[in-house]
Amino acid sequence: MSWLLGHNVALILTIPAVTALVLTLLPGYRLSAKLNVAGSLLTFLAALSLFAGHPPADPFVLVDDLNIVFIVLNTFVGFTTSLFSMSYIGHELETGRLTPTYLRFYHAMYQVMMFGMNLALLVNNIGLMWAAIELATLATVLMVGIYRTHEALEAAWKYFILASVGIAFALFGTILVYMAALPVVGEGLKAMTWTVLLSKASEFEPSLLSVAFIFLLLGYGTKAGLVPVHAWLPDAHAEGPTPISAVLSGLLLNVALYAILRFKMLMARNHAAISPGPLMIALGLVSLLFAAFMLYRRRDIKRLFAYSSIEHMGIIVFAFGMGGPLANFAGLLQMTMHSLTKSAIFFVVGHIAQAKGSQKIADIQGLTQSHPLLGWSLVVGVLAIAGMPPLGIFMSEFLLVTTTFVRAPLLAVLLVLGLTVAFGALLLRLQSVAFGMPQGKVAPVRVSVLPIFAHLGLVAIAGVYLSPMLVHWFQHVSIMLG
Amino acid sequence: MELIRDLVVQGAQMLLVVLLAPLVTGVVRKLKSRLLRRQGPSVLQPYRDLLRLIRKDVVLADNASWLFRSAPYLIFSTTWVAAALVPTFATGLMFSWSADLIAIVALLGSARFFLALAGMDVGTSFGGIGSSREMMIAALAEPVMIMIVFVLALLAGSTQLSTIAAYMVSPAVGLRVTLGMAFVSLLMVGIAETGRIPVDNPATHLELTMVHEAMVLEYSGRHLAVLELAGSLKLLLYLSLIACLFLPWGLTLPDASAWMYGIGLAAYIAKILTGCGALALFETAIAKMRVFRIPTFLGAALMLGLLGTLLLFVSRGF
Amino acid sequence: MPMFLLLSGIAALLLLAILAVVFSGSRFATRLVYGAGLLLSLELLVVGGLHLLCDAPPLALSLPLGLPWIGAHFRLDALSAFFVVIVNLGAAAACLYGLGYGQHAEEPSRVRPFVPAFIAGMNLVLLTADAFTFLLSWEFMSLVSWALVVVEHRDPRTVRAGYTYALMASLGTFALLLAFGLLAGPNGSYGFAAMRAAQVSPSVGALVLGLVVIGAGSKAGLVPLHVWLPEAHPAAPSHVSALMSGVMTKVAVYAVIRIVFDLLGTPHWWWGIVLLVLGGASALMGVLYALFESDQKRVLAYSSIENIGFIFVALGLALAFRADGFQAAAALALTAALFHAFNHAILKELQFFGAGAVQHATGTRDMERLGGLIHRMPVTAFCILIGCVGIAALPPLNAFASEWLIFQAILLSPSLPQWGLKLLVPAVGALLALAVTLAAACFVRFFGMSFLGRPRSEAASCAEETDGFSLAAMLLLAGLAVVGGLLPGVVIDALGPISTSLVGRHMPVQASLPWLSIVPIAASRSSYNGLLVFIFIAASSGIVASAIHVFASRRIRRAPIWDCGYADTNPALQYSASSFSEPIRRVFGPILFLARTEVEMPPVGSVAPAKFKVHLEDLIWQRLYVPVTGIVMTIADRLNVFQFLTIRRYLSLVFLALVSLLLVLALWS
Amino acid sequence: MHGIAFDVAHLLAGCLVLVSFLMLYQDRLYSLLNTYALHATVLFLSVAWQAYIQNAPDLYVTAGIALVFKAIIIPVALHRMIVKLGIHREIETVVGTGPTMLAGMGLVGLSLVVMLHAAAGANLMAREDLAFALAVILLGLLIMVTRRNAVSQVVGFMSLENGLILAAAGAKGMPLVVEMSVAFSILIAFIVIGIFLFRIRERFDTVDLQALDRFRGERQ
Repeated sequence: MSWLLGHNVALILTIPAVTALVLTLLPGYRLSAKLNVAGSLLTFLAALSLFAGHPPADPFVLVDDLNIVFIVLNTFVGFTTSLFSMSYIGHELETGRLTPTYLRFYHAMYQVMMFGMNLALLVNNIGLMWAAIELATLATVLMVGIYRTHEALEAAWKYFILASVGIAFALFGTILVYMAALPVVGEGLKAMTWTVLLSKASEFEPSLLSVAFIFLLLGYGTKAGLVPVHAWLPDAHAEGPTPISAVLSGLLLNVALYAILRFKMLMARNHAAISPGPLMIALGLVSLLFAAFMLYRRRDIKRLFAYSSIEHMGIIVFAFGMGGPLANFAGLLQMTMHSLTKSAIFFVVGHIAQAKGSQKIADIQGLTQSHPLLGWSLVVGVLAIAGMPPLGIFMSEFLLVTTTFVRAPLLAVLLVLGLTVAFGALLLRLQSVAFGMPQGKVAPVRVSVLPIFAHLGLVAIAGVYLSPMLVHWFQHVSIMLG
Repeated sequence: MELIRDLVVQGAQMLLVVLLAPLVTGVVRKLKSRLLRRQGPSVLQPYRDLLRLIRKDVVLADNASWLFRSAPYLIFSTTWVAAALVPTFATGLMFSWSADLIAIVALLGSARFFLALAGMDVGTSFGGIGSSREMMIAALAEPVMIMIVFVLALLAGSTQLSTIAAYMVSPAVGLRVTLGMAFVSLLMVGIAETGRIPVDNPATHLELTMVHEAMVLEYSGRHLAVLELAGSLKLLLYLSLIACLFLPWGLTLPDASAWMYGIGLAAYIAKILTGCGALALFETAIAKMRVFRIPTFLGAALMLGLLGTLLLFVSRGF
Repeated sequence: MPMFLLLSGIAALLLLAILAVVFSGSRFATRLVYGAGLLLSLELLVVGGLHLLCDAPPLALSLPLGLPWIGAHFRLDALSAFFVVIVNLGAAAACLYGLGYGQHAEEPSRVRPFVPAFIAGMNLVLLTADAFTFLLSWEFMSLVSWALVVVEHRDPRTVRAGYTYALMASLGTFALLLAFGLLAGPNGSYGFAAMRAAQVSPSVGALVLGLVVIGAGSKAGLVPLHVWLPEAHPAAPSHVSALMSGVMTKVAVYAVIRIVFDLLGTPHWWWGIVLLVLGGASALMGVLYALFESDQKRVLAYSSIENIGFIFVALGLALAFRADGFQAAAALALTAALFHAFNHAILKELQFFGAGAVQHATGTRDMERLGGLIHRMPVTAFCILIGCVGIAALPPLNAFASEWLIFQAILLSPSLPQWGLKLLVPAVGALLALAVTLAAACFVRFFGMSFLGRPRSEAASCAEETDGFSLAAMLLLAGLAVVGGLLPGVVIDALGPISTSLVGRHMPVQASLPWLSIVPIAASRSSYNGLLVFIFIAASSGIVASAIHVFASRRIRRAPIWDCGYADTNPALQYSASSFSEPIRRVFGPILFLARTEVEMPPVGSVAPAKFKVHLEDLIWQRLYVPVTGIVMTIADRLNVFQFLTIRRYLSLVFLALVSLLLVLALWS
Repeated sequence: MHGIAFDVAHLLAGCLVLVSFLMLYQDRLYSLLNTYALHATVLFLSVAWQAYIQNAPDLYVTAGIALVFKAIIIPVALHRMIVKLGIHREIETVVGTGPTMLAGMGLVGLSLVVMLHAAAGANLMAREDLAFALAVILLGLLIMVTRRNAVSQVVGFMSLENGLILAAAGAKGMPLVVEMSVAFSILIAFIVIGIFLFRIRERFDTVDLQALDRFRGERQ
């Protein structure tokens, strides 16, 4: 037990890496799907053990209240998505959209991606964090293009080009942070170690930090899908395999956000530097409003929810931009709930698309009649994502709107405008999909119920009851974020 | 002792209005005829009509429902209760506190409600026309009544008829513009509500513009008798109301001696007869309006009432 | 203990909702859900009623749910208890009705789980005592009712109604959210107790009032936020329509009272104007819409708007009186509002039940296709008649008593010192008077077209009386309407603690008055006695009827319709619903509804039928909602090009973003 | 020593910006590739000089990569590719050369303002380097947004990355991590681009992104 606690960080990183290695060698796709699940489960368990105890920060690894939430969430959604992808990919193989060779590649890449994300969350070095996020991004680029249809390739290409530019920006920002730290901290590894940077941040050259933050915000913001650097996101979500859409929305966006938050904390310590709040508020609001209006003209159901992810990233970035204990708490909660809800929605949507043989909204109607389980799950999921009670996002939006309205009424009005417009669009589509005369194929499909219910159940519970432990964590992190 | 006197007064009033009602109709008819240089029927003719109707069989349409048969009694009794609560010759009626002026207006509303329903029961086009027009007229007339109530209540500080009447006799009233407005609009409403020319013509039966007669077209025998009596009662009620509110002189106040009651009664009958005369004169002098002029007519009354109320709010001096 | 009973009752209702899903396939599901629902709402009714009648001190309870550092607070005071009574009275009646109606309703498995959840949601709103739990329950209630609206989801109109509803509900919730945000202040003190203690500045208070009017007013159906109501309420199954129209609108009224009277502190005099104007407009517009509508349930829904208007006028008066320190008058107005809310709940439920029975019996809600149902469905017809008389505010039924109180409150307005109020209140009074009489016309038309005359369709002529449970529910409510009208003093006395706690005074105690009269201020000023009026009417009609039957002919001959000798055999020649309202349409239509008529006369000698069409437009929908929708859609269209750019252009966006941020930085430093 | 070191570094960094301008000016693929090779060579010199003056031998590796990989292998490979695709004669600019050059001047000005102000307190040499690196990055981005052809966009991206390496090399004592990741990124970027170009070859007749754009999302 104590061994486990001593090495849990190492386990979180090595399990995906080793699994990825094994999966590249393993031929049978059934076995590899199971191995994928097993690897993800073990990672999740190891991540859970972080609650019991974790090593102190060293130059390479850091586990604090901020990232422990991210890690556990990350590995949990990773695990449920692997469960979902087991049944989903099986169906794709049956319909011939994928070949076994590609499947082997798929599973290996899945674990590589998980490795990249876990690494990004755990490292205590901004350079390594950058590298890990890029690893995860590149892995998802490959997964997005896996169907090799025109649309999928185009989406992957777009993703790749835009992500590369984001990579470059983020790296330049990282270099600038190093340059800012150099005179204070001294050369070498120390000037990239997060904990050291944080403790000395107030002495850094403020204007250099400001430039750095702009690059980091745009660079990592590209990953997080902030408007106007969002363009890859809708297509990548729509054209890739649905488990990847779930992971993109549920996890990768969070990891990018995590990076932004880390640097925001740095900025907050240096009062002479440009204040990150207004920038984040502006980007968040633009994302929210833009995505909200974009939702109206969507014809592809996955692209619809991809835009909804942009919208939510906007809300979250807005919340962190507002700052203060309530808004930060709201942001963290919103992020967690969005991950769970959006991935659940993608699970459902994946099954729907398989059942109907189409992702077009016009081809899907009367789901609550033809596929009650999927239909009602979608209803719950969409209501949850639209911030309806008693589901989790309601609580965060409640806190965010109320606290914003007192502090900056105009911003709150814009926020509410965005939320209402988005709700209008989501509901419009939800009603046409869930209600009406069933159309097209009505044959039942095998549904992996567990991941969907697990996510929606957690979201529903969180809407009325948050465990004190979680609250304590969130509050502590809120204070850290300033 | 007091209780017995009050009961007697109340009972006398109830009987009085019922007995007097056909006479009022008869007098108006007679006066109109004379004004038109006709001989006209006797003033007692309405009594004879009623008796004849009562003796006749009822001819019911095949599809008439229980509502059709019970409506006349309901209409009559609500009108009667309303009439019984309006001070005629004496204020301080025993049960006057059980309904104030607003409630009296509403009681008349109930009567009209059932009358309109009865008009629609058999499912004829005439009945529908009548009900529809009646409700339109009522919809515009009743707010005027409420406005008049406002004016009076604001002046007298009460919606109780007895209190208002007592106030109107008192020297505190004086001549007021608002009261004049209220008086004129009450006259207009009364004409509309009782179905007199120029709003409706009580004498016609097959004219396209008829309202009240269209609704009772299917009634016969004793049902018709009750309805006719209710109609007369309503006319009397409005006359009494006008008399009680705007010509309150001679009203017997509570705790008066017996001969005072006699004076009150005589004054009341004189007032009613004057009213009949004025009505007959007016009806002879004026022509019937087209139905769609009625909203304008009543709109003017409403404006007068509202203006009166607003003037009162602005200044108690008017 | 009562708190525990209430909360456990609500929890049991939620559990029942889950059970309804589990047993959705079972034959006994309907019995189970509505039977258990009936018992549970009765339990809640009894607990709430006892608390109200015993004038018990407020009870509070908090649970470690909801917002973590605040917790979920619940509080039962007189106001909550009164609305708990309204809600659960309505819920019990609806469950009783559902026992019968649910057996033959469409899509029962889509209805059953949501009905108990809906009841639970409404109850929760009344009991919560912090902003988060309140809004949670509020939106939960909206959401569940949305699910009930879209039950018959194969009809595109239903789905559209659901959409409009959910959107307006969400808008309303956001407005309330903002209002609570202001009340809670920067420190996030979301508990009602803290809000009560905090004093807000007048400007903030005004903003809160505006937001509450939008938030709760949209739920209540206040003009101009009413557009969803006539679509959504009729779309749901009838017992749910009854709950929505009769009860849920009252929950919205509760929200207004709770926030404006309880949490907001000292009012400013002109706040009353807002409520008065909106209330007056709702009363008139609602009833006019109802008059021109031929769908039974839509007529009823519009009539709800009218009655909500009455309630808001009374609330506005109460607010104005309270601001100017006339506590007795404020107590009168507030009591009138509450009493009217209670009466309207009963009557509207009753009528929706009747409409449901008619719809089930004939398959239509269109009055132009009904008629003569009084013969086929006598009991239903009788109950609906009572409902119609009641809702038209005719004595001696209950709604007359409450509207009478409202007029009495209006008559007290000259004492108000402000000119704005002095001039406005009588005008609003005139509006109300107009609305009352138009309501009478509307319900003459409603009852006459559906139940009287000759059947206008095959279905109407073969209708059957509805089932026993439905009849029992209707008779129960009709009885309550009569009792409430005869003994208004009982209800008024029960409302005493509420007005004491909210405006500092209560109306004079009525129970001790002789003959059970009600006296709002003083006996010399005004009094009304429903019981006595009823006895007089009953006695005098009895006397007349028996006198005539004794002294005159009792014979009855049946004959064909006379109709002045022009006996038409075709029922289509009867007066229709739209021709009934034509005179009134002529008066109000051109101004308020942009009414246009189109007459298409065939040429002389042609046998083609002449055609007559009436176009009515909802002015508010056309002038307010259509443009807003248009703007949103235009923006959506314009922005949509961003989905179809080339990669180069996307890169240009990135580039521009970077350059502009760097420029900002350059300028900032 | 310090004066000369600074002057040479400054000169080389300035040269890199100049070559970026040259790339911006090229409207033919061939000449663009050639100029890119020059760009990489200047980068090599710059990084090598940094390695020399900072006394950081690991930077020589970076310099070597720049020379061998970027200045020789990639241009040659791309040469072949465009010959194969038959697009080597294509002339393609979106905006006219004049406005593009003007925009480029503006960008250099912007980066100087931002950086010289920003790094007022930092090491002078690093400050100059950073300003030039930022200019190279912005110019690279400008190349990307003013070209239609996929190959020239890739070239633009690579020049952008050169700017990054210039900045990284200028950062004194930046740990090995950076070099590793730089190499890593170049490698991955190139491989993936290769794969993509290959796949795109497989599916499409041209690497012009406009052809790809036809399959964009929802337009049917």
